[in-house]
Amino acid sequence: AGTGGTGDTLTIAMSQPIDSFNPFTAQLASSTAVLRLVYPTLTVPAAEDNTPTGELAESWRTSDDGLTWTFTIREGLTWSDGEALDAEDAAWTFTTMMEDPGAATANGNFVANFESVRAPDPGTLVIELSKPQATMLALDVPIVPEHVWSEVGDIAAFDNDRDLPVVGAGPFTLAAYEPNQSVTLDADEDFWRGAPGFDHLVLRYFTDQDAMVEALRGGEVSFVHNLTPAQAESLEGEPGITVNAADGKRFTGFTVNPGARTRDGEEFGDGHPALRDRTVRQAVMLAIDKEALVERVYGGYATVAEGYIPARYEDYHWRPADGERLGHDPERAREMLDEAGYEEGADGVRVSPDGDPLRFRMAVHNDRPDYVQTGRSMEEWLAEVGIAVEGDYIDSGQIGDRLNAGEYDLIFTGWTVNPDPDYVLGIHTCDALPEEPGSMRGDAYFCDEEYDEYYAAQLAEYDPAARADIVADMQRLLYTEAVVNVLVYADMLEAYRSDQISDIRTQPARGGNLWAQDGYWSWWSARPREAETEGGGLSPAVAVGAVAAVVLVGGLVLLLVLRRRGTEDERE
Amino acid sequence: MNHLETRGLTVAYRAGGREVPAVRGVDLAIPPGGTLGLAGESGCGKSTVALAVLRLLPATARVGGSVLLAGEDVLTMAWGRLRAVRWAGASIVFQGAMHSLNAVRRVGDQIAEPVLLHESAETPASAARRAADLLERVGLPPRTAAAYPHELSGGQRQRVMIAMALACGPRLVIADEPTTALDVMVQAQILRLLKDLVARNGIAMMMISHDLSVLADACDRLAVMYAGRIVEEGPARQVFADARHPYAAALGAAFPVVGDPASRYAPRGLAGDPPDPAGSGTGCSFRPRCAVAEDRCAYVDPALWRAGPDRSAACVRVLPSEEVL
Amino acid sequence: MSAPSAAPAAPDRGRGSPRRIAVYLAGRLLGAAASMAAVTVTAFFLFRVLPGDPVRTMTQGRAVTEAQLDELRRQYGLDKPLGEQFLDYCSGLLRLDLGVSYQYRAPVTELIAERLWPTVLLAGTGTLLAAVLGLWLGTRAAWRRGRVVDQVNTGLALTLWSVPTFWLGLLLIVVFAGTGGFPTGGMATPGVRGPAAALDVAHHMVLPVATMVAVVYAQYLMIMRSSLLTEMGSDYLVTARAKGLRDALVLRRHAVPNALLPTVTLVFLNLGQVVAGAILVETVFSWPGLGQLFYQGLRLPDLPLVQGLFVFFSAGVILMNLLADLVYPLLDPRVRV
Amino acid sequence: MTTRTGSAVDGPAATAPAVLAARGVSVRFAARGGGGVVRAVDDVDLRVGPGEIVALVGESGCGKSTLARTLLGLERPSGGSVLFKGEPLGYRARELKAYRRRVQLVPQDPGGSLDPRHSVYEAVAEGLRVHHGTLPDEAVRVERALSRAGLRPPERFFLRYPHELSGGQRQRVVIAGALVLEPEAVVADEPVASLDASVRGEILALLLRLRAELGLSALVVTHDLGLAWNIADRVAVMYLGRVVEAGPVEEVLTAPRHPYTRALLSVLPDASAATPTILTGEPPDPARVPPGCRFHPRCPVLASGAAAEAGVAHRCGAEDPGPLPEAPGHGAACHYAAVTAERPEAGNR
Amino acid sequence: MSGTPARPSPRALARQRRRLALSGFWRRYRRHRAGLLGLAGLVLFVLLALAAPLLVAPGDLSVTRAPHDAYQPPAPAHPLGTDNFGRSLLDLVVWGSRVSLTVGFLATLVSVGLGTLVGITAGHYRGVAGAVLMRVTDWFLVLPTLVLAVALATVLSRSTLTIVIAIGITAWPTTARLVRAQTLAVEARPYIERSRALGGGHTHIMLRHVLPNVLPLVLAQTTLLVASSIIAESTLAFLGLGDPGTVSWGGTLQDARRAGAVSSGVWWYLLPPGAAIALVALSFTLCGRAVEGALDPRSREGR
Ligand SMILES: Nc1ncnc2c1ncn2[C@@H]1O[C@H](COP(=O)(O)OP(=O)(O)OP(=O)(O)O)[C@@H](O)[C@H]1O
Ligand SMILES: Nc1ncnc2c1ncn2[C@@H]1O[C@H](COP(=O)(O)OP(=O)(O)OP(=O)(O)O)[C@@H](O)[C@H]1O
Ligand SMILES: [Mg+2]
Ligand SMILES: [Mg+2]
Ligand code: NI
Repeated sequence: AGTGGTGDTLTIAMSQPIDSFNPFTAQLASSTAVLRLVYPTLTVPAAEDNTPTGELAESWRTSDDGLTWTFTIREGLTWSDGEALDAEDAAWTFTTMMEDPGAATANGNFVANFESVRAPDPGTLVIELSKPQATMLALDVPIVPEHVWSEVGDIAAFDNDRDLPVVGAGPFTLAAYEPNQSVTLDADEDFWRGAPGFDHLVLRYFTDQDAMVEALRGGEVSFVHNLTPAQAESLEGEPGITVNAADGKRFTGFTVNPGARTRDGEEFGDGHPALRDRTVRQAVMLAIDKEALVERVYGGYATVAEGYIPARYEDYHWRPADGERLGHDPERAREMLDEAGYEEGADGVRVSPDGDPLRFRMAVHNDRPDYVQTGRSMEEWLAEVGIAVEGDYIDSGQIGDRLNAGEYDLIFTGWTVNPDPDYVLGIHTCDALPEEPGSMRGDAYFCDEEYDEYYAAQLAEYDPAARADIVADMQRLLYTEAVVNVLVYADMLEAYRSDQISDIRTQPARGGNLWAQDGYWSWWSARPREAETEGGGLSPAVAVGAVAAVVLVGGLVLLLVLRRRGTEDERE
Repeated sequence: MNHLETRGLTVAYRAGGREVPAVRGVDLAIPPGGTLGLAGESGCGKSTVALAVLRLLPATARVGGSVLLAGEDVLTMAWGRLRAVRWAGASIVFQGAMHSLNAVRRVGDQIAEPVLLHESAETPASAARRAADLLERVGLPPRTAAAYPHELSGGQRQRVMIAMALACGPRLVIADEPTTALDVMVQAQILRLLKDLVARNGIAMMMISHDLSVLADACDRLAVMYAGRIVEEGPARQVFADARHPYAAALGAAFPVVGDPASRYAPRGLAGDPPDPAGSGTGCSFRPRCAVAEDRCAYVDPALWRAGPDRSAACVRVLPSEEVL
Repeated sequence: MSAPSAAPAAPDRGRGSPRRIAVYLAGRLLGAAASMAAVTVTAFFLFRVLPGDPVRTMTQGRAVTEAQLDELRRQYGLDKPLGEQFLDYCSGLLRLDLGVSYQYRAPVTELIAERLWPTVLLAGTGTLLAAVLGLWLGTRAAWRRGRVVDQVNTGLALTLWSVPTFWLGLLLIVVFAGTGGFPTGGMATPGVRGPAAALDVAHHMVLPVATMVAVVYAQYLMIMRSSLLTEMGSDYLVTARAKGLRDALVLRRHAVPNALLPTVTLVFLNLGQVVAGAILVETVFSWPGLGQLFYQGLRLPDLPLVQGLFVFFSAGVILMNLLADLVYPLLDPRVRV
Repeated sequence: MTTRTGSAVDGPAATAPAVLAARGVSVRFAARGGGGVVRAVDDVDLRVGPGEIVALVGESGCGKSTLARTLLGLERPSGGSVLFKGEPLGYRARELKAYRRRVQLVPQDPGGSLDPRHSVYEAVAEGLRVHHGTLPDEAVRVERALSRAGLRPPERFFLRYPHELSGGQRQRVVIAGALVLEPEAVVADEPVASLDASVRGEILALLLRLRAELGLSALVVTHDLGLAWNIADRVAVMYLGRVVEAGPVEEVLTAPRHPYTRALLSVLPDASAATPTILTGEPPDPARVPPGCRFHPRCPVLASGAAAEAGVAHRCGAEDPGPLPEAPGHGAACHYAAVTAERPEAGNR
Repeated sequence: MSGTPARPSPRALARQRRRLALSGFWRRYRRHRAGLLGLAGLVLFVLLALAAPLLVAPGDLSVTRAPHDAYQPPAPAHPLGTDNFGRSLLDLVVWGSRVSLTVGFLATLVSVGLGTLVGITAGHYRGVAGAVLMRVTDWFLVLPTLVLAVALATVLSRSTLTIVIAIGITAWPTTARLVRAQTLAVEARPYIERSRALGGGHTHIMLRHVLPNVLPLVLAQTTLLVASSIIAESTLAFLGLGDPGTVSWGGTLQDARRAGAVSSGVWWYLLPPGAAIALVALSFTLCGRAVEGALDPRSREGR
């Protein structure tokens, strides 16, 4: 064993704790990232371009109606304890999720449409669907060993961190766990795709962002993620450190309350009536300077967002044509509003033809600095076109409350988009409207028949190119309606010690990220760089000894000095 | 040789940037076995004199003159020698026994402490035995040694203080208002005890009080202080019964004799305020309150003059007028 | 007539009768129990008024179905009426069950137990060092009141006292961590075992403990200083000096024991608060203790976790108060029962 | 023998109704530290006639202050009643307030009895403001009270604070504060105990003068027999919550009947005293009142065998001589004194 | 006997007395050198806060049209450097003093007011009422301050007022305790009994005697509390419970930390707000101690 990134051990920093190693229940991204290294999935998005490639499944077939999927399972795989890994395990895993609500906690949405899952023979897995599901090749469901997990009584209460090493079948095995401190993984030399480059992988949990970066500088860890723009910039020039600014998987934006209503059309909430007017919504978008956001808020580490799907997913990404673009143009925004009859009042705030002043309440998550800063910028920009916006910087719980109650005008939002965009598209269908006020699946009360038709079409379309066209149309619709507005795709900022790591693979190859990949590529591919010199830096023991000695000597000297002075002083 | 002799003792406190003269030239002498009472109203400098004897004054005090303990000058003594003289040469019984005893240590330990400190031959066990002996001598059962001060009554605490003062067999004991806070009956007990101990052991004693009648009862000689000075000194009975200085006389008359028709419905006191220690002015410091002041009192600041056999007083009236000018 | 032979009331040697001790103890325990009950009620209702749907927050930003949410609600008992929830909570508390954390999906009691030791280690070491340092420096400052030692001491202490804890921690990281050879966070280097592990932990503790001590010791210093200054004018010290004791002895044997009384109770009272105060230090230094847990709980917010920790921290303070009540009579004979 | 000089009121006011009286007053406290009761005052009868000065003497802790406080309604008696001009004292807030306009307290410690944050003017005017609000002639009244109390010229003291005054001056301010309401009686608790010997006489003379000028009745609490001799008409000696001897000053102090009074007189540090009778032991504890005569454990008469000679020794330990009734003459609650009363005064003095 | 013609009215007397007391207080205060230093710092910061609108142009704090480039180290145009928007840190610190001082003062006002009221009442009424009040205080005292403040700040909606309430509510029991102890000490003094014997009722005693005598303590406590309230404000902001919509020192620190300034070499983002907090807190603490010292009867001249 070793510390830092020396030799055969790779230490990486994580900024989240582990909630559980139970793949059925683990929710936090850090846990998922670890579990991806430990448990296999049926398919995995390729490192190069996110296209689904086989993992457990070597190949797959779909029935014509798209409702029956047959996966052929790779042969000769074993679990880390030597037991055979076959279709039974996969079937057991899916079936458990379908039958035990506790096991559906984390990934239940993937099996929501499953009719049945069978393993007619060890090499074949058959999944029957109740309706077509586009995500069948992106089932992010770790497969667990049946022989171990069938022994577990209550899956919901099982944390999978007692019996180490954990039985898995990924490139690494979970070897040790110090709660709230570190996770140690050992490489599986016999991993079917080839042994990982490092023998050990240690994930250390840091609560403080700055401490984490300092740890990278000091060589305590070899990789950090979740950097701030300032940190990325300052690390950029440092020797031996490589900064990886990956294209974001996430969009940041806000939605406008177009009038909250239920699926049955019952209206509720107190959204500003003027926001039902598309002109106003578009004017809002015209007032915002996304380029400035990228520069000021993200320090340049972001991309201006227009389409709903991040640029990183080239297939689905969409960009408006010049004519339909709603770029930064406050002049045009003012004109549009003037034309539509929103006259400027005495206090510089426009008043709608109905007599409502354009004063909007904007709900912003207070725990996200970029949201807060964006919000404050928007307040100022919108004021310039005569729209008063009052930012409510509140915590996510309250944001949820306001959203559910429909008591907001603008509300911030952001989603991490999976390689398959189905989910994020689905939340804007009319189906996503609440059954009754107070509970909400999406983040906007958007409902458009045309959109819903597109949605159904793309779900049934198994041809990627054709599907991408439909998705583009959906995005155009969202863009012009300006109810769901995206602002930027923030880069994912990571840095690693290139003097310790060589050959690390991003996903996708261009503009890709290392942390939280959909797969295990980065850590599996990382190879130690042959170090020129070992050591350097004091070992902790020596350091402590030295400090103790210094303190001791200093204290003694001080004591003697004071003593001497003391006896002199005693002569009152 | 006198056990204690002060020559021109002066003490000034620095307070608020000013110097406040608290003691202004005090000469005292106590022969072996002698008892001297020091009287005077509150703030006239009695305690300051007592503290000066063992050089216990706070750092803000400036001391002048000399204090001879068995011929040795305390004020110029080496630090180590001074510590040796303290308690072994002269000990003090302080006014408030509750506060003069350490509240968190057992009484016996506190009595034994100076014994262990000053007598290298003593072991903790023998010192504890001695503490028990001492307690018996002051009329307390030896088991009192295990008590904490707060468990004892005022009179008992004062006895503990006395036992402690006797611990190292000093030649001089200074009792600074040993009975002020005590009840009449307990006061009588303590005074009796002190008188007995002094007489039996041949110790010299200086007793301080503002109650002239108490001192007259307990001491051979009396010195009356006023505003930092001794204004009258002489044999106790004489000073009490027939004071030559008007202040001493007033002090004596303040305590009526029960049964004496002269004082029935006729309390006697002294008009005016106690002197301000800082403001001096010229002339006799008692003049503002003196009922028999004369013109010359305004400019003559009288020293102690002979006022009869073996006594002296600091009042111009004790001298024939021509001698003054 | 006979010599005055006083018959002092038998000096109450120390403790007093077992019955009175029992009554005293029972009184204190009852008081502590009452406080605990009050804290329990507060904790429950305070956190129930938190805005937001906990289940929503838990699953924020992830793909979930309504059924999944309902399942979560059921799991956490959030579907029951408030009264029933309160009863559940109270009965749980009696069984030392503080509920299940939303984000860790583990019993809060277990999480606390897991994190207790690091916090105790950190806060304990910090308090101990701060107390020793503060008391020692406070004694010096008081003894040399107004001199350079005093002025430097008090000045430094007050300055450090005025500095926000987390800010100081961050500064220490900037200055000493990484380049300075001290770890920036965490409690141990993974993989270090055996005797080296203790040293390793000590190495990790240097900066957090330094931060803690720097901010806290001033309080002890000031208390000790003023407490000693009040004692300074006391007559019993004059007595001690009159006995011929060296000044150092007067200080050590007489002044300090008396001045220590209020200080020691204060140390105890503070100890309760210090554990909660570790939140900042633990957050800055990634120390895997209760404070950090609390911080994590807050960010979600993880209701059962925050609530459980609130109860736990309060219980800590109550316990320390109780200890202070029990220790004081041992130290000060004047208040012995 | 009875030479009364300077008394403004003729005759010992025995026949007139008492201004202030205690009838069978008992005050009990819960003992500190739990368990038992402290019988601080135990069945006491006492009266102060118009224009009369009564001294209440006794050693520390015998209940003098408690009795004084009870007379002012600051403490509620657990038995008996306080009478003002023959009327029992009511304890409702309004009744007490009205009562306290007419009877005033001069507290023990003049330093502590003045609020350090109130100027002399405010301290004196406080009573007026409590009872009458701010009167237009407040300043005049304050001035008058101050000059009566001997602080002249009064304006010079208006703005002074207690810490700027000498002890004697403070005591005068307190007295002025009581006088400003023109009370009918004052209760002075140790009015000179904390004062310098030289100032003491002046304050006592002031009390006498006020009695002469205003016809005040006064109860003076003290442990100092000399004070009683100095100013009082009658004296009551208290021991352990009881009045054990009472009567005209001349009689009680020159011919004491109770052995306790005798002992007290004998220990006066009076140069001419014969062998003092020093009572042994500590002051008695009101939480543990001995049975029989409460003085018997310390009684020198019993110890010397004189009581046995008189044949009352057995009664001393067993039979409570009972409270001294409220009577104008000289009485003592002592079995021995009762037996020997007829005989000529023996021994002492 | 009352012949003096020009007699000052009681009101004039009271005024005169107050002036005298104040000048006396100031004389004693002046003797504490550290206290003068603290006072100077305090005055400086208060003036700064008051003058902030004059010193900082409204546009200077704009996030969209900030006057400078982002993350500039100190330079003449921006003596303390700039933040990520390009706003001058000096402007932020100057402007932030408004919120920080307001929170400090208001929170102190809340806690001192509440604490004094409860303390005096609990100390004066010995019966059941006092006991109950004291129980409540004790119970509040038991709650870990920081945790309670955090919980309150979480529960209440996020705003400056919330912070004021959270700090105020957690700090009052200490004051109440202190005031009660002092009240008990004052009530034991003979002048209270004298006042009762003069016929003074509860209100009279509490207002005329107890309150004036506990006020000095309250004053000293106030200054000390302001210091801790300001620190508490920054702590809450650090824990992410501040109001991100306003510029305060704690908020700026939190922004700096969120931006990763510590590890990015942007020390000027972190240093000024923290130093400002420390300086103000120190100023108040020094003042508080000097006030304490000046009010300490032992340091009074005269008898
Ligand atoms: N430490 C001090 N600093 C300044 N002045 C002091 C100090 N100690 C005493 N004094 C002053 O010195 C004078 C004499 O004080 P001292 O204690 O000797 O008087 P005393 O005669 O013992 O009075 P008492 O009878 O009240 O004990 C007083 O005016 C007092 O105020
Ligand atoms: N509030 C109280 N609770 C319990 N005991 C009390 C209380 N007040 C007084 N006592 C007790 O009652 C007894 C009489 O007290 P009191 O103050 O009346 O005595 P005193 O004669 O005035 O004494 P002194 O001369 O010392 O002033 C004492 O033993 C005292 O301890
Ligand atoms: Mg003295
Ligand atoms: Mg009394
Ligand atoms: Ni290894």
